[in-house]
Amino acid sequence: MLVVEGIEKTFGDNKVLKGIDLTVNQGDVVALIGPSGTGKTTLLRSINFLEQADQGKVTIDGLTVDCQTASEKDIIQLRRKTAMVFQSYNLFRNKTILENVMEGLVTVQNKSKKEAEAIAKAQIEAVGLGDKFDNYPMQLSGGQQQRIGIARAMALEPQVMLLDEPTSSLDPERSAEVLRVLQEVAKTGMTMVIATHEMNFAKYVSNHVVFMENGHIVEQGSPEQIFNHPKEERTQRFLQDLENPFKTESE
Amino acid sequence: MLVVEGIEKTFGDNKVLKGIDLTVNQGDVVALIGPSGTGKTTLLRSINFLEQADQGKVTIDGLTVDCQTASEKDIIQLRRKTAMVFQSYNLFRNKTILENVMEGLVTVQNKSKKEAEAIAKAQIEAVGLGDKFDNYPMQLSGGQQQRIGIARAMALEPQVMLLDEPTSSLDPERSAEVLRVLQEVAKTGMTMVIATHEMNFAKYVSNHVVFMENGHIVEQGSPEQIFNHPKEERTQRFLQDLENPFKTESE
Amino acid sequence: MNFDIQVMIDTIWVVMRAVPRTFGIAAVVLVIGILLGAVFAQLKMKPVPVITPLVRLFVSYMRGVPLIVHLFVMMYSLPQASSSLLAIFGVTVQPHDFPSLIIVITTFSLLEAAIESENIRGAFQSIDPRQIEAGQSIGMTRRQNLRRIIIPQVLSVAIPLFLNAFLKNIKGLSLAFTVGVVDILAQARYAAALSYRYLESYIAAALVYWLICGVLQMIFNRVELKLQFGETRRQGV
Amino acid sequence: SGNGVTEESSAQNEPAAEGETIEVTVAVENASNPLSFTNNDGELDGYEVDVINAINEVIDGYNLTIESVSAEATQVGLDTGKYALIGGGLYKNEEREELYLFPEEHTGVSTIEIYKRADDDSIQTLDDLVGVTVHPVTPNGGIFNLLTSYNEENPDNQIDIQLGEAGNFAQRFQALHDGVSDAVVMPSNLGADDMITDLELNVSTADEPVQVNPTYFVLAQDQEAMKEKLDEAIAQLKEDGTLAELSEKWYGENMFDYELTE
Amino acid sequence: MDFSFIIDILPTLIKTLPLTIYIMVIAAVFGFLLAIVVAAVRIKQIPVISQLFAVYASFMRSTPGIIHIFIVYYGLPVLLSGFGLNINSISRVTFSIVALVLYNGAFVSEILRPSYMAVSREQHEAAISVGMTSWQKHRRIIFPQVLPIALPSLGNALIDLLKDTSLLFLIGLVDIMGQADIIIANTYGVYQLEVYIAIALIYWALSSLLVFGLNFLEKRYSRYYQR
Ligand SMILES: Nc1ncnc2c1ncn2[C@@H]1O[C@H](COP(=O)(O)OP(=O)(O)OP(=O)(O)O)[C@@H](O)[C@H]1O
Ligand SMILES: Nc1ncnc2c1ncn2[C@@H]1O[C@H](COP(=O)(O)OP(=O)(O)OP(=O)(O)O)[C@@H](O)[C@H]1O
Ligand SMILES: [Mg+2]
Ligand SMILES: [Mg+2]
Repeated sequence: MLVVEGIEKTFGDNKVLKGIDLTVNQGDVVALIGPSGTGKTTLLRSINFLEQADQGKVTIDGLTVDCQTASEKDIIQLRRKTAMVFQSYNLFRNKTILENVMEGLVTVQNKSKKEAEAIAKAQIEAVGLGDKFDNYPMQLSGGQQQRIGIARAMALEPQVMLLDEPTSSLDPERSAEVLRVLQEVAKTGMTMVIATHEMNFAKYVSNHVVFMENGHIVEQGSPEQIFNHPKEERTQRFLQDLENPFKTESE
Repeated sequence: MLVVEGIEKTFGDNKVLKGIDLTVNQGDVVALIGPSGTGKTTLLRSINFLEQADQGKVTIDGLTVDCQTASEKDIIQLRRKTAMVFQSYNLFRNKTILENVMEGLVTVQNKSKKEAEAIAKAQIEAVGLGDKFDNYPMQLSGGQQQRIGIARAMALEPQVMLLDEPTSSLDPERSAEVLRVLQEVAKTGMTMVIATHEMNFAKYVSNHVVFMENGHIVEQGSPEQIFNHPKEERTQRFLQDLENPFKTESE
Repeated sequence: MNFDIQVMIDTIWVVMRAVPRTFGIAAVVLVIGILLGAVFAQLKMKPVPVITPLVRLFVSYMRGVPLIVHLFVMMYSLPQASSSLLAIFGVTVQPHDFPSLIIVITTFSLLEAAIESENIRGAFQSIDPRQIEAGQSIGMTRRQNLRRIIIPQVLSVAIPLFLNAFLKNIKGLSLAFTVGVVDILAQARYAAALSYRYLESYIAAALVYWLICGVLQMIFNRVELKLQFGETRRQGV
Repeated sequence: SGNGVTEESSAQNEPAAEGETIEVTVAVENASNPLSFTNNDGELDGYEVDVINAINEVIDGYNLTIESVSAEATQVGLDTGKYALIGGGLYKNEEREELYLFPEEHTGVSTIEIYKRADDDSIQTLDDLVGVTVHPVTPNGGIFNLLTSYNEENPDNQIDIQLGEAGNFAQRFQALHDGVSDAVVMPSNLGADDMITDLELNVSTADEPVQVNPTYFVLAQDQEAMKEKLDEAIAQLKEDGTLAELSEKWYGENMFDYELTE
Repeated sequence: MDFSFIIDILPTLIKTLPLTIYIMVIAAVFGFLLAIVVAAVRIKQIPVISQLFAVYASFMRSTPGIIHIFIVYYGLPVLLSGFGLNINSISRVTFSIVALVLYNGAFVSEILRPSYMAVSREQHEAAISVGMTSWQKHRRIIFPQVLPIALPSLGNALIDLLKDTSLLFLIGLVDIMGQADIIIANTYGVYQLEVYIAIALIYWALSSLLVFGLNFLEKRYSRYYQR
């Protein structure tokens, strides 16, 4: 279970999150959609305290951490229950692909090297990069890095997985593969929050959709509800040409 | 006119481009599609010599540069005829947004500060970030950085524009906007090569589609031809569930 | 122990007299050192046959050998060399008329260049190659790219290193005294010789050195802050 | 002020109890041949070292340990109470007397000589130095003071005092030999004569020394008790000829025979 | 010039190497540890301590080594005796090491600080997002990336330290440079050139050895860097 209560965050004089409340049940997959610069990334980062919000609290699996009183220990506890896939991948530059995925298993979860290696290799193969074990991140294409980011998070088997546009650099085939993998994992009870701008992906991966704009949650509900019968005018407008946003523009 | 002849590139023992030939007429918009790790980025980078290919030559607007004999002067000449939008944005981190866009205008094109500022502001406003002039790149969201990357390249008014997944971090609304902007620009005669995995975007933005796989061009033609009547079996498979790659997976 | 504050204060004034000179020489040395060091660093990062190995040898020699030896070598060879060089043009200069200031500046600048070449090389390793590519992609020449994009980013690492070097120079100049240039420490020693108050004189010198450093630190901090480019670096936890 | 006194040295202020020896540290310079220096066997050696050792034999109630450090360090160490006594061929003047305790008896003699080219007879006294090139002087030495006070006393007759490291002794005399400078003013007890002979230089002293100064070991101001014992010991060594003997050993002459300048 | 003299004195000079190297190694190790603490406190901007360390770093970096040696060797005992502590019996070597550690630590902290700041925020975030503790993050991810930036400058600092051991001659400890001074003094400076050539050779050899080791480390830690 993930509960987010009253999260607010301001950068300078730019209020980016204006009080976000969100409850996600175990095994739920939440898709976070909304225009660019709306605060999706900031919300994900606030959940695992990469960004310390000004107000609000986060509860994961019985552990509640308040932004204003959070101790370092609490924060690390919380982070160990989550894993994150970054919009800009953030792979460890000084580690090979294999080491990138093994890292958390060995240092954080105290798994043996051998065990970690087995898990890591399986995950990397699952995202189709079994031939790149010994490459460094700088030697991968964008989509390859993104997949390693996903593999790294998956390998940790966290309670809550936070994914920031995990398919932004992937072609449709690969995206479909990732979709399948995530669905597989969701069945095991892992909770996921996925920020994405790929509406089809959101529709099929999630069982709950949250539409954010401008630091607020505008509307939320089942994919069916949001994509087929959005209540809010803004949601309707955002999704109007979902099937093909470009069609109207072509000559 | 952009002509690419016999480009080959090997990293270590991984042959990434296996002889690419491509001719693009002035004002054409070419969409470069294909699976992740196929060499799209490497091809774009080879065209403006960010990556020095092992073999082959590039001709832009009468200037032919051979990879093996290229002088630094030739390369700079060639680069001044092109501009690039990077997959990972690559904004100048020591410059504000406004400075990022002005930079090339002032230092490379010797425009006056005033003139450069006017152009830059117009471009930034065109991508909807008129309120971020004085922010540094680190303070922007992913999609915002990507849009500044586009604005920076646009401002230079190059003969050939190379765009590497320019809408990967953009929501459908913003993507549609970018599509519109690019179509506008294409009308002025600017040539564009766009690597993208967003098939709808490719379909509507381009008048020529190139499907690459594994360092080869598998098939090329008009969007109509490639997307509706692909000849090659591989192309067909890649595009089979274009309208919705995820549908088959949903329960 | 008898410590006389008044003597110390008097000495500070005396010692202050050497500040402009010491400071000036150190600044000249730093500037030459950085410029030449940058060239060396470039040559190390982008090797050129023959020249690069020579540069490496030179840097290794300059860094490895003690300053006093360099001064000694320069003191004997520089006047000789330049007077025979000038003789070719028909100018006769007695080697011992050779200004010791030039010996000092030459020696220190060469040493500084060797040191800075390594500092600069390290700072360059902090640059994300994608930043360089961004500059190249908009058609910048190498020089434009260096000046506008790379160097500002390199500086955010290098500025504190330059300050380190500058402070070392200011103190290293006490050895310049070997060839007759009076610096802060030497001035303090003269004062001590007159007053027989060694402790007071050394403390006075320390305070003057510290003052210079304080002023410099303030300036360099300002610059360093400017070079953070809006990054909110909360890297704790 | 006495607040900087270490336990050790404050103990020394009390007269030594019967049968109890007080440990004190004496500092001498570490590279000042022939006063005190490290010899080729790596051992501390020299005139002052021998004198200290001789004193240690006869002094009552004290045991002296020698530490060799740089010239500047001896005085700083004396100031801060690390050393009870220092060497270094120091002579007496008002400023020093204010700061330190001097024993009643001197233990050495330093003659200050003007060195000039052997064939140059024009330079004999300090007055002759006006208008000629005098080799630079060390800043922490007495020569600097000597010349400075000459200039103060003779406002119309200024010696050009060059500031700068004097260079080592060989360099000074070589410069003189080569005509780079016309005169070197230097104490004679630093081995100059040996070197001039060694290098076969065209250098000799002026006919008369400029000054003949007594030199002393110097005590920290709180060492009244030790001063008494030290005075006794020095007097005894003078009496029994030990000092004269050591002078012969290191300087080849008994320098206590010189007549002191006022 | 007298080559045989150079050959003659080489063994005498080399005899001082163990002391020189001993002091240098200890001072380098403790100086480095001190530098890490100082840099860390200043990067984290821990109030009060951070300011204190800034003052420490500026004092140590701006004042000459002779002053540090005097402060530690002559000043510290006076200060501590005020608290009733007598440390005069501690060996000169220890005092020397303390002085050099304080000095070296200040410089190295100002090498580590900017090098550390140069590692991008994303790398920190990646590490903490997998749940690493601060120590794990630093040891496994951040420090290895700081090293290639800092190593060339650390090389400078290490060579400086090697040379700075000569300061110890001020309080009578004989390192290479001290031994050189002794030989020069004992020969009245007649063989200055020869002595300097000899020590130049020794110092150059030692520093080359240091640089060789550091280059090895640098290569190792910048493998990922080669694109
Ligand atoms: N470090 C920062 N300093 C100042 N402003 C920031 C900072 N980080 C984010 N912002 C601002 O906060 C807003 C929300 O950013 P966020 O990255 O959360 O958006 P997003 O919804 O993830 O957008 P995108 O879809 O483009 O990634 C943006 O307007 C951005 O400019
Ligand atoms: N510097 C490098 N060193 C080694 N291999 C590299 C390097 N850069 C790219 N590659 C390899 O070259 C291949 C092509 O990479 P490229 O970035 O061109 O792919 P792409 O088509 O752009 O993929 P994506 O859609 O994922 O961005 C990949 O397999 C990648 O691993
Ligand atoms: Mg985002
Ligand atoms: Mg790519």
